[in-house]
Amino acid sequence: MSKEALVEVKNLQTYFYTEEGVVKAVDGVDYEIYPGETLGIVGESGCGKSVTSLSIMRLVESPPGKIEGGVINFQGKDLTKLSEKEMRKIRGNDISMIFQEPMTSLNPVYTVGDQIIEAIMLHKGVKRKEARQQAIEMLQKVGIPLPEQRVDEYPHQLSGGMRQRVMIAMALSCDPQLLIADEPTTALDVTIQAQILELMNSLKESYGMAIMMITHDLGVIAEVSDRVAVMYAGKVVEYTDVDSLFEDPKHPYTWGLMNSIPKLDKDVERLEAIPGSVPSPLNFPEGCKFNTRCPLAEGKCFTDEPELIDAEAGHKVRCWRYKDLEDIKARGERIYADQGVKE
Amino acid sequence: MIAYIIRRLLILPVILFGVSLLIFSMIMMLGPYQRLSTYITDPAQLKGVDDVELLIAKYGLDDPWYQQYGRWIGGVLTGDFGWSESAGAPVTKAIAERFPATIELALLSLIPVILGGVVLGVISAVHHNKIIDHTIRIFAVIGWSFPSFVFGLLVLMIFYGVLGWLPPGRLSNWATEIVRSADFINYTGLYILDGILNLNFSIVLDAIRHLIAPVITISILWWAFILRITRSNMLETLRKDYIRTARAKGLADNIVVYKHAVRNALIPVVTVAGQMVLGLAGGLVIVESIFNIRGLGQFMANAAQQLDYPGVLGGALYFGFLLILINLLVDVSYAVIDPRIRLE
Amino acid sequence: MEWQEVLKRLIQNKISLLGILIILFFVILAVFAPFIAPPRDADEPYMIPRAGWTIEPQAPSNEHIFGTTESQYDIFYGIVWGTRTAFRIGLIVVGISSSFGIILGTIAAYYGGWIDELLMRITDIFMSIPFIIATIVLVTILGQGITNVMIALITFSWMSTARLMRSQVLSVKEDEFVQAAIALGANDFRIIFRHIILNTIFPVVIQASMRMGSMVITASTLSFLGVGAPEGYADWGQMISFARNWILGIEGDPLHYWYTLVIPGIAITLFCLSWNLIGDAFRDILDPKLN
Amino acid sequence: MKRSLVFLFTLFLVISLFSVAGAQDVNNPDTMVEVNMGTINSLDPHFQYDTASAEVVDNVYENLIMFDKGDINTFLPLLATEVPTKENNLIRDNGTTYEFPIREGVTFQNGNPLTPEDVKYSFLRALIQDRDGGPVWMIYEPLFQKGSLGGVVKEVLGEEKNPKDLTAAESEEVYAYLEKAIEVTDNSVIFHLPKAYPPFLSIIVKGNGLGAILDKEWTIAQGGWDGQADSIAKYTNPTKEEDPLFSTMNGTGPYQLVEWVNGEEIVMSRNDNYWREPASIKKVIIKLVNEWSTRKLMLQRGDADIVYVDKQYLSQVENMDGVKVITGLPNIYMGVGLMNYNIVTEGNPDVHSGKLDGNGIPGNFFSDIDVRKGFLYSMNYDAFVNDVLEGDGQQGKGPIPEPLMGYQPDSMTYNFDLDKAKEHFEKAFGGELWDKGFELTILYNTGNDVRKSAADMIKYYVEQINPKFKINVRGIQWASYLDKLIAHKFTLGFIAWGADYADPHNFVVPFVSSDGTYGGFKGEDYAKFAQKNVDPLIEKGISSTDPAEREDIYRQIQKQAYDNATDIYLYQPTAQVIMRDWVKGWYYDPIRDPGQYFYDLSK
Repeated sequence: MSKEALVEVKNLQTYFYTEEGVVKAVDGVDYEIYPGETLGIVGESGCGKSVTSLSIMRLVESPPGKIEGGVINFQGKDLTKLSEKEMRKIRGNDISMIFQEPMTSLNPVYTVGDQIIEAIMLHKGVKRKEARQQAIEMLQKVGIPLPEQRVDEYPHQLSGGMRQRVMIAMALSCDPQLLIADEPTTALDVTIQAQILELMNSLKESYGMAIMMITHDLGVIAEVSDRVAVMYAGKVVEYTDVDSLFEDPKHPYTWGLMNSIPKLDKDVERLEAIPGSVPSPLNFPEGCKFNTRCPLAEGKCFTDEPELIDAEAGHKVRCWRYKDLEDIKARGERIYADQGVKE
Repeated sequence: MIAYIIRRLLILPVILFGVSLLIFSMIMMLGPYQRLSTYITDPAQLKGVDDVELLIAKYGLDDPWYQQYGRWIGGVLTGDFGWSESAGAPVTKAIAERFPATIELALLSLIPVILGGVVLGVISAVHHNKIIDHTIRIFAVIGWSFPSFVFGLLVLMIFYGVLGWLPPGRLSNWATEIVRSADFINYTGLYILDGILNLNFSIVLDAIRHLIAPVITISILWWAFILRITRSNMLETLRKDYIRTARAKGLADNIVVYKHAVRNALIPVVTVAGQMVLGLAGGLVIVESIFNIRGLGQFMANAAQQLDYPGVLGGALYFGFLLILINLLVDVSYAVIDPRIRLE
Repeated sequence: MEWQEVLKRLIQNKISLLGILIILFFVILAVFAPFIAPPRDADEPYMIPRAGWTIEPQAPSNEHIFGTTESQYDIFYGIVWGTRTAFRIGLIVVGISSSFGIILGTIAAYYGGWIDELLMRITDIFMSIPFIIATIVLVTILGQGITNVMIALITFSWMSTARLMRSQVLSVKEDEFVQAAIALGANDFRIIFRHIILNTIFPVVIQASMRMGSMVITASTLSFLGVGAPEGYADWGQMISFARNWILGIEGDPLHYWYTLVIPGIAITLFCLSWNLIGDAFRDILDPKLN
Repeated sequence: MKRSLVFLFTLFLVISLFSVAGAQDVNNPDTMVEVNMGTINSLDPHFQYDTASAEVVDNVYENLIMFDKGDINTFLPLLATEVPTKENNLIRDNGTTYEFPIREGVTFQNGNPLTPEDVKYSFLRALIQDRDGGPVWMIYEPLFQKGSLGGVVKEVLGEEKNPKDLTAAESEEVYAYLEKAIEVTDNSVIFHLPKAYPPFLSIIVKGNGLGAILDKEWTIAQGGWDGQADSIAKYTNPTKEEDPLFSTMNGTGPYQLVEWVNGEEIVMSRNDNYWREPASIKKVIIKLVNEWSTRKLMLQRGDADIVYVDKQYLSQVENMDGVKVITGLPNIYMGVGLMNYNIVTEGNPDVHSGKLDGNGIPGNFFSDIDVRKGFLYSMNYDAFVNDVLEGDGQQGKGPIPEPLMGYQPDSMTYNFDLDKAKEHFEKAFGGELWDKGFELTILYNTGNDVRKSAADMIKYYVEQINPKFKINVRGIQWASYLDKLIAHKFTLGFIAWGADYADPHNFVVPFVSSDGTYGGFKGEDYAKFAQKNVDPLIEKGISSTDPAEREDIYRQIQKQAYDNATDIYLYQPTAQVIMRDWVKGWYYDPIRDPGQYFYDLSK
């Protein structure tokens, strides 16, 4: 794709300075988001995917957090350089965000209306009365029944799904170019998840905005994203479009992730999973950060950190041995131990 | 909510009954001779007594306790709280006379407590672990550790003894003259208020001048208490998702803090108000005796020391009643700021 | 969090370290009192010896480094032995009333139902009388003396712990491990002790350390109002009450008798401060909200 | 927020500075402000029995006669036109009849004229009301040789009966008996005494509320005694709240009550149609402030004209400019260490083992004269007077204080002498006490520093005499102290007696008579001794009308007390008065002290 990127993140580094030491939550992340597309960011919890998004919003708690380096280009501005004041103009206006916990993401002591109106009045500088009208329309758009009535209700009077819709309504109320959705469906039960994703897709179409979809759930990725960045231990380990990722994962980690979810379309007799767990950010290993869990790790992997390289056109991977992985896949072998038999 | 309030109101008499029984039974631990001391306050007064037993009979001091209690409670039910020997007046009158002084003091004390407590609490939470936070907290702990009688005496020593600024009592002589004079109408008994209502501002200033020291002395304890709670709740609230949401909306920090955070943080603070009122009551005893303010605290302390049980009981019931009432108010205001409660 | 961890943090935290040091100082004072300030009458060391019969306080001098109060009670002696009094009151009162509160609170919460209702109403009743007033009445009835003061303080100070404990237990009660224990049919006492109290004790400890100070203050307040320790008993509050009539000094020198107020005042304030500093730090360390 | 707080603060302080300046110059010459301690008990002259109340009564109500500016040996007429004497034959029938011609043209503050009937009514009302613990016993003795209405009832009905239970008929009998004593002729009132009673005039003199004259009509209107014979039961021995005159006044005096805020202040204004020259001070305010520092500052800033100052704080007011400090005023008052000859030992921790075994004392510890003398010699009288009383007082010479009849500056007293004390302790209980030693507890009522100092002294010195002697000093609440006294459980206790009227009789009876207010608590052995050696003397002393003879009798009583070491006559304090130097016309009246008679004062 050769369009002009909407957001361009280059070598982003966000560190947390804690009593125990420096946590490099995000350590040199690069990716772009193009207008109207959906970029999926996937990874286990603690891999730094939420922090990247917060970095874009400049909402990283500081102290202890701090953006140590890198560039975030948005409409020709480097967000990392903007003043807090300029940044506020962008938040909720050009870039807005919805969070994982619809239960706690709304202020319990104000009506949902108030909370949407607040944003509209702030960014569109319209009268309260008109803002209220728009709020009601938004609620309408996100499919909340009887919006005129709901607008005056308090969050605790709404169901989880409803609240997430309210969050979306709030986020879109100033029709932003980028919507960052941080695990928007995780806390919801499956049927609602589908609805919300459905809703987001349709809204994306009608608003022509870009979405940055952060999730640990490949299913979600498959459903909504155009391109995907897989993150591990604060770094992007694989970065490509959604099809080639699922067709031909090039990083052992991605491979592991995929095999750890049972696929319902074809029946597999074995289910594989990645052994061990994400190393503590305080003591990442030398060399490739995945080497503690990677069955292919050897020599070099333990000494030198691999670069994010183009394995194919538009398919980047950060691994010394992705070629060997190709062969293994070709041979139809497995690299991970059994996780149990499934009939 | 309503049901809850009603339940509280139903409990009220039970509690008050319990309170009176508790105090009464304590005082009944004493023999009649000892309780006679309420009426003979000095050995010289034995002069005219040629038969102690007569005196005891006269006040029914050797009747069985339930009879004496019955007499008292019977009176209460007919609105007669008995005669307070320590005040030399009917209990109801004694309390009525002293109530304004105390309420004026208590209400004024709330100002520094709220300002000092809530505001500083918020500030120190917002600047969590910065210098200002630490300074505020150090002062809070010191304030919390300062016995009010030590602090009060220090204030008296410096601001009255050395500087002559903040005198004890409620008013200066010349002001008392005016207040007692016919053309000054005592609407409320709160001198500041009455002064304003009578458009006599020299009275207002004088009253304020006399109130500064006691007010500071009382609040030194409680602003620290409130600050503690405000701060920790504020810290908790500031970590809430909806605060992040508000930021993500692009709201300015002070709006985020003062609109979205404070209101949530204050909910738990409100609930301790009742506890604080009790504490204030205690503080009043000391402060009123140090600064020579003729109020309820002083009255109850005297009554207690003179074993004047109608006095103590009356006072205690009064406080108990007030307390429960205030707790009700607290619950209501609680509901007002927290829709989750209101709409249940 | 483990005890060792907590203690480690207490030492690391500058503020609580300060508190601990002050307390250590007082402990030393208390322990070595007989050597620091040898009593004149070994049978009743707590009675401050009188350095003469005049009423007017004497300024600090070589034989009375802190001076003497009204009626010639040696301030230095009073401070030193008063430390013991303070510790006695603090530890005993807080100890007993807290354990009492823990037991009641736990029972109320664990058994619930009418037991809970009853206990809580009783708590309400005790709580509806202003603390200081209640204690004044009781001490006046029992008569002066530290023991009676302590009895009075205990009688009217267990409620807050009881309430705190109750809420704590109620929250833990539903936890899986407790439910499991109940399911396994462990006996109530064992459950309450092993599984509940041990898991809810920290907030109570914080509260207790905070109350050390306030109890000592209340005791002194009683002495100050003249119903606490008997005249001449080594008690800080009483020494301050001795100062009461002298704080305005003499003609032309308002601070003439400063030492009668300032010295005991510092002692008692420091004592309470140290406990609160520790309690404060304690709370920060253990308060999950703040970590 | 914080800044605004600070600002508010400074603002207040500035304001206060101003108003201090403002407050200073306000103290007008027409008003007299006195600041006292304690509380006013009652405004009913026949009910009140404490100095604070007496002062108010003394300025509003008036008696038949008064002292000449505090000279307790010269009387002047007041509501009577003449002071009864043998010479003017108004005292007749060798001292059993007193006649008082009543002044005409005197009106009460409500306008009613004063009549002899009012006088009679007033005394009868006092006699009938006779509340327990009240002052009325003082006139029962001269008028009926009894101690109270109860005594009269017994006399009349021949049986014990609580006056409150009298039937109408009985009431009339008793009333008739009372009424006989007071007779009204057209313009004078005559008292009939069963036998001569020299102190009679000193009892009903101004300064003693029980002799105050009420307005009959007004008192009845207030709901006081209705003047009927059959209603004694209804009106006798009221509680404070039942007493209709508790908080309202109407006298013939120079001042009238304006407002009484109990426990805080009482305001009186000048009675402009007073039968004498109206007073020069228009308004009198008596404030009651227990906190010394407050009283002190009111004096300092001239807010107060006369202030009560405890001895120990004199040093703080000396050389305060604009302030007059008058000390060394003889106070007719005696502070005494009472020794209980027969201590009730059952359930009495203060006697410890309760036996003569070195771990306690036997009940009859103090009936051994050598024990008593031992204690008397162990008291450091000089140190007590010089240090504790700061020199304002003298060692007591016996039950009778200066300047009453029977007091001699040179009479024998015990002095501080540990060797003599040792001698006597060695002799006590045949030497057994010395070998075994003893332990006892001396109580004092908490808050009374002077008494504590006395007890501490005894402990300090007695324990030096013999290591086996152990004394504990314990303070107890007044309530328990009273209990101990009444239950005969006290061991050695310090108490005091202030004059009700200026006559030695008022001191010897309470201290040394077998059934005196304090004598009565000293136990069997003492009673026996007193009945034999003291009571007869007292009897003679009170029935003789010859001053010389009385003088001699009272000296004998003093000597009895000395020889038998009956009590520790510790100290007779001197009074002091502190006032702004612009107060004029002040003089000392030992009976009224510490109260003031504002009629004679000016600014």
